[in-house]
Amino acid sequence: MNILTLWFHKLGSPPTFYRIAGWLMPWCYGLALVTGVAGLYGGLVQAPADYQQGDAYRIIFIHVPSAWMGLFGYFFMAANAFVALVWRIKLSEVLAMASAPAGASFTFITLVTGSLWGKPMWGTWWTWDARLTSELVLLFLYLGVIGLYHAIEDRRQAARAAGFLALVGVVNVPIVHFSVNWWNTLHQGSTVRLFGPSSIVPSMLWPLLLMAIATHLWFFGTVLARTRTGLLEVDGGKDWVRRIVLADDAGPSAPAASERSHV
Amino acid sequence: MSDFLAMGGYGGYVWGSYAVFFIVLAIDALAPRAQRRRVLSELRGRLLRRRPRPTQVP
Amino acid sequence: MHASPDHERPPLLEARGLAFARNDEPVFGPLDFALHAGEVVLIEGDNGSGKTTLLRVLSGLLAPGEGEIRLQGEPLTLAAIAPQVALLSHANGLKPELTTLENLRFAAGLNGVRPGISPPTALAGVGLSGYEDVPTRRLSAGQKKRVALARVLLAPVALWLLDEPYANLDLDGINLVNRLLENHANRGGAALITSHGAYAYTSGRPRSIPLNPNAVLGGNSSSDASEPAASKSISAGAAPTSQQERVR
Amino acid sequence: MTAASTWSACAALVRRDLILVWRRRGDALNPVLFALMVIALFPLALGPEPEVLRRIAAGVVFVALLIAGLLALDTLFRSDYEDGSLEQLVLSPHPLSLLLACKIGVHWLTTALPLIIVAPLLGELLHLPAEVRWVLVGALLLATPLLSLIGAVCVALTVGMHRSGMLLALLVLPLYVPILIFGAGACNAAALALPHAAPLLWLAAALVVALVVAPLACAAALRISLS
Repeated sequence: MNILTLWFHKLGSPPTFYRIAGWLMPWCYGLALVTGVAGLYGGLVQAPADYQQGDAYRIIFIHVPSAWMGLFGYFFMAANAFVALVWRIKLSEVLAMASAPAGASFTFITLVTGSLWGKPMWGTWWTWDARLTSELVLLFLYLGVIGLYHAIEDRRQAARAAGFLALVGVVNVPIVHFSVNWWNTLHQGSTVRLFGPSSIVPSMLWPLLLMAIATHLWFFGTVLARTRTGLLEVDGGKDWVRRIVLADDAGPSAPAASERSHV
Repeated sequence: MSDFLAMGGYGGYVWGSYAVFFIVLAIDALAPRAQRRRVLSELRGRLLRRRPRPTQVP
Repeated sequence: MHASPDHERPPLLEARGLAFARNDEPVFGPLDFALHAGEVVLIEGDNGSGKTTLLRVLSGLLAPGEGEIRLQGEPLTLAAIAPQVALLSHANGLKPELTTLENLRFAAGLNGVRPGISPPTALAGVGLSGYEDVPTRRLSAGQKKRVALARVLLAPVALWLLDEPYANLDLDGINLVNRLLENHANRGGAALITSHGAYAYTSGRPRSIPLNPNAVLGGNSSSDASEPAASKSISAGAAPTSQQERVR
Repeated sequence: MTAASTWSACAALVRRDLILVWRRRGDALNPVLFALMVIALFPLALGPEPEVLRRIAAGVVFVALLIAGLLALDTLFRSDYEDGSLEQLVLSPHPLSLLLACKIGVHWLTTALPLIIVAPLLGELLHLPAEVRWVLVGALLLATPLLSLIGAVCVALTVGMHRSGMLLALLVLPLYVPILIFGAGACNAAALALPHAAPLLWLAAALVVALVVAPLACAAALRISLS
C-alpha cells in the first residue's frame, strides 16, 4: 500500500476522523466568522448602492452564496453517498447524512431571501421561473433524504437508503431546471433575470467572494460537528466511543477536561 | 446610521433577509450540539445497561 | 441414512467468526459452526437472542457484519446462496387470496421443483390433501404453516433454514416436521431450525453451546470473554434419528 | 433437481399478480374513482364556464391521474412485504430486477391503464378540446410507465415502514416534476396549436432509460430496505 492510500485509510477510520474533525471544527467556525464579518462589512458598508436596484441588491451577498452552498451541499452529499454505497465506507455514509441538514438550511435561506429580494424588485414574492422552481425541488429532495434517514431505525441502513435517494435525486435537479426552462418558453412572459446586463463591479465582487468562502467554511463546520455525532452513533459499541462516553460521563460539570481528553 | 438601517427604503427586506440568514445558520450550528448531548446520554445508558451483567450473573 | 455426517467433503454450510450488529449493538456472534449434509441442527435461544436474524443472515437476506459464510467451501454471495436455500420465516410468504395449490404452483414456478414431487403431492405430503382449492386465508394458523412447509419441501435445494417450524402445530404436525426433516437429511440435505425448545427436544440433553462468544459444532472462536451470554445458546442435535426420538 | 427458467418464473409472477388483482377487483377501480372525484371538484371550485375549464383541462387531468397513481403506488410492495412473499422473491434464484420489472408492469397495467382509458372521458367533463384528446392519451401512455418505474424505486426505499404515505409523497413528487411538466406541457402546446412532438420525444427517451435503469435501482433499493 502506498503512502497516499495508507493515509486515506487512516483518515477514513472513525476514531481518527473524529479527532481530526474535533480539531478542525473550531477553525472552520472561526475563519467563517472572520471572513463573514469582513464580507458583510464590504457588502453592507463599503459597496455602493446599485444604480438600478438601490440598496435592495445587498441581499445577494447572502442569497447568492447560499444558493451556491445549496447546490454544493447536494453534490457533496451525493458524492459521499456514492462512495458509501460502492465501497461501503462508514465515514462516507456519515458525512453524506451530515451534509443534508446544512445543505437544506442553505437552500431554505436561498428561497426566503430570494423571495424577500423579489418582492421589491419584481413586485411579487414568487415566480415560477426555472431557477426558483429547481431551488424548491432541491429543498424537497433534501427534505426527502432527511425524512427517509430519520424514518429508519438502524443508522447504517438509514444512511444507505437515504444516500441512495440522494443519488436518484442528483440527476433530477438539472432535468427540472431544463424542463422548467422549456415550459417557460411555452408560456412566455414571466422569465426574469437575476442580474441585469451590467457586469458586477469589483467593489461588489470581493464581498461576494468573501461571503462564499465564509459559507463554505460554515458548511464544513456544521458538517464536521454532525459527522462527529454520527460517528459516535454508528460506532456505538466500539472501545474508542466507550472511552469518550465515559470521559464525558465524568464531567458535564467540567466540560473543558472532558473535551481535552477526547479531542 | 439611520440611513444605513433604512437601506434606501428597502430596510425591511434587506434586514429581514439577513435575520433569516443568521437565525437559520445559528440553528444549523446549534442543532448538532443538542444532538451530540442526546447521543452521548443514550450511549451512556447503553453502557450502564450492559455493565452490571458480568458482575451479577455468575 | 447417514448416521454420522460425511466429514470428508467440505461442509454444506460453514460460518467463521460470523457476527451481526444493529446500530453497533451485537445481535449475535461471533459464531463458528459447520453444517454437513445429513445433519439437522437446532438453534436454541430466548426471545430476542438473534435466532431469526441468524437465519436471515445465513439465507443471504442480511449482510453479515463480520465474519464469513461458506457454502460447500465457497465464500457466500447472494447470487450463490439463493438457489441453494429454502427459508421458512415468521411470515409464511403465502397469499391469503390464493388457494393452497395456487400458492404452491407459484412457488414451483419461481424456484423450480425437486424431482419426483409436484405441488399436489407436496400438499398431500404435509397432510393437506383435499384442501387444494381452499383459499389460504380460510386455513388455520397451523394449516398455513403446513402449506409453507410444503413450499419448502418443493424447493430443489439442499439447505433448509426453518424459523420456528413447530410454532402453531399440533402434536401430529410436530411429528410431521420431524419426519420431513428426517427424509430431507436422508436425501443428503441439511437443515438449521430454531425453536423455543418447547416441542423439540422435550427429553434428552442436546449439546448446548453458548451462541456468544463461543462456537458451535466443533468450531472454536478466539473472541474475548468479556461478555458471557447468559441467556443465549445454540444447541446442536447430532443426527436426525436421535432428534426424532427426543421429540417423541 | 430442476431449476425453473427465469422466463417461467416471470410468467408465474405475472400470473399470480394478475390473479390477485382479479380476486381483489373491488379495489382495482379505486384510482379511477379517486381521479373522477378530483376532476369533479374543479368545476365546482372554479365555476362552470367552459372557457376557464378548457384552459386548465389537460393539466388538471394530468395532476389528478398523477395523484391517483401516487395513492396506488403504496400497494405495489405493501402486501408482499407483509406476508413475506417479498423475501421469497429476493431469495429466488432469478435476477431480482427482472422479477420487479414484472411486478411494476402488472401494477402499471392494473392501475395506470384504466386511468388512461378513462382520461378522454375525464377530459370531456372539463371540455378538453378535441384536438388535444389524443395528445393527452399519448402523453399519458409515455408518462405513466415512467411514474410507475420511478415511483417503484421510492416505494422500495420505504417498504418496511408502517406509515410511509406522506414520506413516500415527499420522496416521489420532486422526481415527478419534470414528467408532469413535459406531459402536461405537450398537451398545452397542442391546445395552443404549437409543436408538441419535442416534449413527447423527451418523455419517450426518459422512458427507455428508465425501463433499463429503474428495475435495477428498485432491486438495489429493496435490498437496502430489507436489510
